[in-house]
Amino acid sequence: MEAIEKIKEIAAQAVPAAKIEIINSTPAAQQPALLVDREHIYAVGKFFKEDPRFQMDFCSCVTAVDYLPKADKSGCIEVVYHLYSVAQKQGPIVLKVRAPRELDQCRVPSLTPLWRACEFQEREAYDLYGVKFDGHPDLRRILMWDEFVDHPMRKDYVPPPDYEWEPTPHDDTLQRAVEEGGIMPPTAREELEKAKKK
Amino acid sequence: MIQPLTDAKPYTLTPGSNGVIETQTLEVSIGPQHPSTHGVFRMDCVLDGESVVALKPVMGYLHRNHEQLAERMAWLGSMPYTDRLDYFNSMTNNWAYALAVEKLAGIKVPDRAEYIRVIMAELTRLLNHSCVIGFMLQDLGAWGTPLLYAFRERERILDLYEAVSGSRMMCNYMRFGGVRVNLTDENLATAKDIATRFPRFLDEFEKLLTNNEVLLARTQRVGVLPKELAINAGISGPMARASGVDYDLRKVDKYGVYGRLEFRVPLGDIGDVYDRYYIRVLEMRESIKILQQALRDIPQGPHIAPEVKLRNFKIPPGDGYGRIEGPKGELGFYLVSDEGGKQPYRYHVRPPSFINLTILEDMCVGHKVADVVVILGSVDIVLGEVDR
Amino acid sequence: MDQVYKVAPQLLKFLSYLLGWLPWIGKPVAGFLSNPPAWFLLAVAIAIPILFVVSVFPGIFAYTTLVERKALGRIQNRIGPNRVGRWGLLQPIADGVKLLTKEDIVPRSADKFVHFLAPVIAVIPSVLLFSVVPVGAGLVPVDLNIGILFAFAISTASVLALFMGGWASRNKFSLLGAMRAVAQVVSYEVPMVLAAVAVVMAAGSLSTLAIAKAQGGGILNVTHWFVFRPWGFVGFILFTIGAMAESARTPFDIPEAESEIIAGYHTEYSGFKFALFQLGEYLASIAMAGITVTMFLGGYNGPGSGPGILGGLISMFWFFAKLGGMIVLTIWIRGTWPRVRVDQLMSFAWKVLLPMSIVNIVAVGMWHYIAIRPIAWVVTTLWLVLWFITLSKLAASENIEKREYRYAS
Amino acid sequence: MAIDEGLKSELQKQGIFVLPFEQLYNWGRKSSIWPLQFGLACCAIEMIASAASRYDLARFGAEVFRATPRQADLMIVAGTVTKKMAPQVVRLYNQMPEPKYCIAMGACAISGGPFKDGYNVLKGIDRYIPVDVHIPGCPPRPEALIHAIMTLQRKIANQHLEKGQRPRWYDKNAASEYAIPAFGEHDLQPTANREVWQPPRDYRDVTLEDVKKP
Amino acid sequence: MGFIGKGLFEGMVVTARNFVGSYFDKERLVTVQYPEERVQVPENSRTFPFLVFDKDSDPVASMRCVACKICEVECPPQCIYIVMDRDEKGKPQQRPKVFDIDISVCMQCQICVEVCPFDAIKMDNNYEKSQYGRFDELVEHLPELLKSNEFYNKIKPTEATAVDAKLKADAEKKAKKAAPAAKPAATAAKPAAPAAPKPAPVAAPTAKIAIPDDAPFTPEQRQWLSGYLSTVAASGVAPAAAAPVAGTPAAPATEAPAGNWPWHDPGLGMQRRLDLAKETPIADKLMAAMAQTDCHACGYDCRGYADAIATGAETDLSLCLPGEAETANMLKKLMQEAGKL
Repeated sequence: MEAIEKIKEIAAQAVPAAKIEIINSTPAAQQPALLVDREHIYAVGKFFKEDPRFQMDFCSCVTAVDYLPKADKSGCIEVVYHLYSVAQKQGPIVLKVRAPRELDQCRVPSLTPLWRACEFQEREAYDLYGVKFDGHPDLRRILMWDEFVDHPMRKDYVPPPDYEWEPTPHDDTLQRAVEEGGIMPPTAREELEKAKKK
Repeated sequence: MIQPLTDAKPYTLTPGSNGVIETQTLEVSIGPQHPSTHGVFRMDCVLDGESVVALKPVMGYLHRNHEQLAERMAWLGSMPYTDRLDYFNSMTNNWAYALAVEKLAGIKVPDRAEYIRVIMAELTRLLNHSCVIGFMLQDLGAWGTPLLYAFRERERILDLYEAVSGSRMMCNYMRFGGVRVNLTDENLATAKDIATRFPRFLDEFEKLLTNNEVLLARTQRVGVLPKELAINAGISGPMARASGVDYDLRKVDKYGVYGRLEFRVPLGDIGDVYDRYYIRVLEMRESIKILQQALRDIPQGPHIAPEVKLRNFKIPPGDGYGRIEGPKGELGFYLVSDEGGKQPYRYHVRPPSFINLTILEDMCVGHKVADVVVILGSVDIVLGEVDR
Repeated sequence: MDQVYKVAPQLLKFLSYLLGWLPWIGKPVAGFLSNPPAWFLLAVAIAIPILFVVSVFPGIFAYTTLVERKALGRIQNRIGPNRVGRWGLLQPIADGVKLLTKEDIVPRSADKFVHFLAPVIAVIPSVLLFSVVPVGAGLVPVDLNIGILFAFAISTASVLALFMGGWASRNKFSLLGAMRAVAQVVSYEVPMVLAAVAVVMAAGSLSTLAIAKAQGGGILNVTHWFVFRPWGFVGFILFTIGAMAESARTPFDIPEAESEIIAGYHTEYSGFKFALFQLGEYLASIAMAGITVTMFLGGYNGPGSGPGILGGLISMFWFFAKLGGMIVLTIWIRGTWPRVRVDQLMSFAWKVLLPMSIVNIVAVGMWHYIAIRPIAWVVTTLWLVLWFITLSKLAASENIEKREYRYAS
Repeated sequence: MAIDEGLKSELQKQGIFVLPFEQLYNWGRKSSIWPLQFGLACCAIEMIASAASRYDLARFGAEVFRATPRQADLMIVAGTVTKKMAPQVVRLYNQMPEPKYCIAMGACAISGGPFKDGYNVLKGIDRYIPVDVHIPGCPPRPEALIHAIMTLQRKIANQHLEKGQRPRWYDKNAASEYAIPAFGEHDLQPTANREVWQPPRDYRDVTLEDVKKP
Repeated sequence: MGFIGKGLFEGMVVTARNFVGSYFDKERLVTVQYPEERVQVPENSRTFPFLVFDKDSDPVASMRCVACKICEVECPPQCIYIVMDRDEKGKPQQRPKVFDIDISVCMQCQICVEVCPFDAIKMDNNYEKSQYGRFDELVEHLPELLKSNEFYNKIKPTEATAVDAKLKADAEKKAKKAAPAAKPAATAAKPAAPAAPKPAPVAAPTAKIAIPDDAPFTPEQRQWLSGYLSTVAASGVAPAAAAPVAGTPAAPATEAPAGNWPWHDPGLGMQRRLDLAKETPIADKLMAAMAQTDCHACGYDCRGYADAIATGAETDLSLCLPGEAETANMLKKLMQEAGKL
C-alpha cells in the first residue's frame, strides 16, 4: 500500500471534482483516513473498488460517529468506511464522510450498491444515529422496534425514566432516581441534598 | 369462503386464469422464540406450501446497548462486557478489544503473553466449531446426541478457563498489554491433555456424521453461496472460506505470533451447508496443530507489559480499527478517543455474525422450511454479537 | 376366543372360593359364581381380553417413555431420570399425574369440537390395533380370520386424528405439521401393505394367528421365521421402515419436527389432550412393532413355546422380548440419525420402497414354485439383490458425492 | 382438613399409606417440571450446559424442553429481557397452562444486570410477570440452576389446597393472563404492571451497628 | 442406495459404543450428580465479592476496607454503594458505615478486586444463592459481606497466603522506616500499597505519643494506631504553621469537620475540582488536586497532605494512592507555578 498522500493524489486525479482531506489517527495506530465530501463519496468508492491497483472489494466496517458541536468546531455526524482488498490482501483504506447533525439535513449517499456488506450496517447507522442513506435498497430500523422515533446512540439522547428501585445509585442515576422519587438508600438522598446546597 | 385467520387474506380456491388452482402464500414468522434460531432471532418467511418465497430477517431482540454503555465507562470497564458479545468465545472477544486498544495506544505485548493469547484463542475455536456442528445437527433433528458430545468436550475446556481466569464463560482474562494471570505449569499440562484428547473426539464425531447419508442428502447443494457474492457481502470466517474465498486474517494480518506458527487454511469450492460443516472440521484439526506448536515453544517471561496502568489509563486523541480472526469471522473494534482520553468517545464492534446474515435471504429462497433452519444453523450466529 | 371360554368357568370357580369366606354376602356370591348363567360367562369372557389390552399395553407405553429417556441419556453419556422413585421408576407416573392436573387450554379461534375430538380419535385406532396382535400361543384378543386387513384398515384412521388436530388448532405450524403427516402416512401405507402381502402369500392366510403358527417348527422353533428367508428379510426391512414412518418416529418424525415447526400438529394441545396424543402415537408404534414381530420374527414362537399352560407362558415371554427388541431399535435409531426432509421422504417411499415391495412379492412367488430349496434360495436372492442395486442407482439423488478439499497456498 | 402426622404415622405402621390429594398433586408437579425451550442470551447456554451430560437436568425429570408454551410448566427467563422482547415474553407466559412457574435466571433477568443503564433493556422481568425463584450471577453456574430448581421444588412441595393458602391458579378471579405492554414512541406502555411490580416502600440502611450486635 | 448405506450404520456403532461404554468406562459417563457429588471447583473460581477482616474478635476494627471508594468508581455496572463512617464530630474514620453490593446487578468481573489497593475485597466461590424474593434478599450488606481472613485462606489457600505475605512485608518495611523517625519513607508507588497508613511524623515539633508496650496490639495494629494518633496530635498543633503566604484566613484546623470545600467530592473530575479552587490559595489548590477520598493511604487526610506539601513538610508528591500519577503530576505542576519546587 502506498503512503496516504500518494493515494490521495491518485484519487484526486481519478475524481477531479472531489474535495479530499487527510485525517490522521493516533500516532501509534498509523491508519490515516480520507475525508471526502458528500457529493463524491460514491465516485471515490467506485474508483477504489474497480481500480486494478487497489481492488478494494471487501468493505469490512461501516460506523457512524456523533461529534457534538464544540467551541471551535461545529457538530457533525461522520460515517467511516473501512475498505480492504481480498484479492491483493492489502491494508485498510478509510473513507470518512460528514453530514450535519440536524435530522432533516443528515443525508449521505449509500454505498450499498457498491458493497452489499454495507446494507445492514447502514441500516444500523440510520436506526441509532438518524443518518438517512440515499439509494439504500431497504432503509428501515434494524435494532429498535419500528414505532420508536428517537435515535438513541446520539450523545444528546436522554433515556426514558425507569429508576424506581436503585439500591446502589451513583452520579446521574442518583440524580434521576431522586427526580423520579425512586426507592434508594436514605444516606444517598441526603448526600445529594448536601452536594446541591454547596 | 373459509373464515380467514386473524390477518391472512381469505383462502380462495377458484381456479386461476390458466386453469391452475389459485393457491395462497402463508406468512409464517419463525419467530424470536423458536427451537432452532439460536437465540432471539426472527425470520418473516412467506411460504408457498413448504418452499420459501421470501424471507426477511428481523433482529434487535437482544440489542443490549453495549456500545452506549462502553462510552460511559473507562477503557478497562468494557473489557468484561466484551465477554458478553459472543458468549461462546469470550477469549477471542477479549483479544480483539485488547488488540484494538493496543494498536491505538501503541502498547508492546511481551512474547509469553502473545503465546498465551494464541493458546486461548485456538481452544476457543475448537469449542466454538464443535458446538456449532452440534447445534446444526440439532436443527437437522438428531435428538441432541452430537450436541451433547460437543458439550462434553466443551466442559473440559471450560474447566481450564475457570482454573486460569476464574469464570467458565465470562473470562475477562486479557488486559491491555497482555493477560491478567500467568499460566502455571499445571494449566499448561491440562492444555496439552486437551490437545491430545481432542483428535480422538473429532474422529468419533466424524465417524458419526461425515458420511451419514441422511446428513449428506439434507446438506449437499443446500444454501449455496457463490464466491463473488461472499466477498461483496463482506462475509468472513469459515462461511467465506467454504465458498473458496482465501482470506484468513491470521495469514493476512499475521497479528500476534501467528507469523511464526505454520498451519494451513482449508478452502471449499461449492459453498453449501456441507462445505461449511466440513471446513469447520478441517479448521479444528488445524487449530489442534497450532495449539501443539504454541504449547511446545511458549517462552518464559512477563505475562503483561508492566508499564500499562490499571486505573486512569489514557489514550491520545484519534481513532483506529483493530480486528482478529474470530471463530465466526472477522471481529473488529473501531475506537475513537477524544482529548479526555479516559473514556472511549465512540466504541463500535464489527460483529461477523451480524454481517454474515446479509445474504440469508439469497441462500434460503427456493428451499424448504426444513432447509431454512439448517442454513441458519450453518451460518453460525450468536445473538449477543448480532444485536450487541 | 375359544380358549377363553374354557378358562372362564375355572376362573370363576377360583373367584367364588376366594370370596366364599366373606361374612354375610359371601355365600350367595360364591353360589352365583360357581354356576354362572350363560350371559355372565360371555361377559367375563369378553372382559378378560379387554382388561388385558387396556392394562398391559398402556403400561408398556408408560415405561417405554422411561426406557427411552434413560437409553437416550446413556447414549449421550448421562444418566436419565433417577431421582423420582428408585431408578426413576415412578417418573412416568409423575408425568401422568402432572399432565392430568394441567389446565386444558383451547385456543379462542380454534374449532372447539374438532379440537376436542382429535385426541380421542388418535387413541381409538391404536388400541383397536392390539385386538389382532397374538400375544401368546393361541392367546389373541379377537381371532379374526382377516386380522392383517383389519390392522391396516384401522391404522390409516389415525391419520384423520392428526389432520383434525392440526386443522382445528388454527395455528400455522400445526397446519404445516398436519399436511406433512397426511402426505407421509399415505405414501408409506402402500409399501407396508405390499410388504405384508408377501407374508400373507407365504402363510396362506390373513389371520395373524395362522401367520404366527406358520412360522413355528424347525430347530428350536426359530429357523422357520420368515425373516430368515431372503424375501422375508427384505420384507422385514421394508415393513420396519414403513412402521416407523407410520408412527412418525425418527428419522421420519416430520409431522412434529421440533426444530422446524415447533411441535407440529399437537402445538396447541396441553395437559391431558396432549397426553392422549402421546398415548395414541406410542401405542400405534408399539402395535406396529407387535405386527412386525408377528409377521416376520415368528410372533410368539421361540425355543420352548408350545400350546400348554407352561408353553403359553414361555410364548408370551418370547413375544414381549421381541417387542422390547423392536422398541429399543427405534429408540437407538432416534438417538443417532438426523431427520429426513419431506420431499426426500416422499421420493424414497415412491421410488424405492414401492418397487422393492412389488419385487418382493414376485420373489415370494418364485420361492413358492421352485420346489428344491437351495435353488429357490439362490434364485430369489439374486433376483432381490439385482433389483436392489438397479433401484438404488436410479433413485440415488445426483447431488450426493464425495468431495475433496484443497488448502490455500 | 390436613391429616395430622400422628394418625398418618400410625396408619403407616399398619401398612396403609395415606396420601392426601395435595401431596399427590405436588409430588406429580414437582418431579416432572417441563421447562419451556426459551433462551435469550448467555444464561441460555448455561441452561443447555445444565441439561448436558455433566450436570444432567434429566435426573430431576426436567430435561424435556418443550418448544410449545402449551405443554411447558416452567419458564426459565435465561438472559437479558430487552424492551423489544418483553411483549413476547409476557405473551409466552400467558400462553402457558396454569400451574406455571417462572425462574429469573441471571442478573439480566432479575434487574437488567450489567446492561441496566441501556435504553433498550428492561430492568428485570418481574415488572410484568410474577417470578418464583431468582438466581443471581452472570451467568449463574449450572449447579446454581439445579439448586434453583430444587428450591422451586421445595416451594411446590408445600403448596396447600386449604382455603386460605391456595396458590393463585385455584381461585377463579385471580389473573392468569398478565397485561402485555405495547410499543410506545419512547418506551413500553405501561412501563410496569402495577399488580405484579410492588417494590418495598421503606429502605433501611444496614450499617456497622448491625455487624456489632448480631 | 438412496438412503440405507454404510454411513448410517457407522453412526449406530458410535452410539452403541457410547451406550455400552457408559456402564464401564468413566470417560463415557461424565455426569456429576450435583446435590450429592459436587464438581471440584478450581481455586480461583469466582462468584460474588466479600470483604476481608483480620481478627475474629473484633471484625469492625480489623476490617481492611478503608472506604476509599476506588472499587465503587471502577465497578463497570456500578453495583457497589459505600458511605464513609464519620464519628460524631464529623471526622472521617477509616471504615465504611454502609457497604452494599447489589448481587442482582453484579457481573462477577472481579475488577473491584484488581483495583483495590488494600486487598480488602476478594471473590468468593459460593454459587448457591437463589432466592424467592428479589428486593432486599439480593442486596448484600456489611453483615453478609464481612468474612474472616481464615475463611479466605480456606477457600483460596495459595492466593491468601501470597496476600498475607505481601501485607506482612509492607508492614515490616514501614515499621523499619518509621523507627528512626527520618523523612517519611516514600512507600513504593507501585499500585499494591500497604494497608495500614504509615505513621508520618509531621515536621511540627509534636512529641510522638508513645503507646505502652503491654497494650494488647499486634505490631501491625501498633503501627496503625501510632500513625493515627500522630495525625490527631499533628492536626491539634499545626494550623498556625500552615498559614499560607496569600494571607487569606487560614483554613480551619486540618482535622476540622469537612469544611466548606466545594471540591471535596471524589465523584467530581480533576478539571472540575481545579476550576472550583481557581482563586484559592496554593494549599486549597493542592487539596483540590487530591482524590478527595480521605483514605489516609498517604498518612494524612486530603487537607493534611495538602498543607504538609504547602509548608514543605512533605516533599514526596506521589503518596496519593487513589489519585495515582494524575494527582502527582498536577501537584508537581501546581508547585512549579507557585515557585516552591
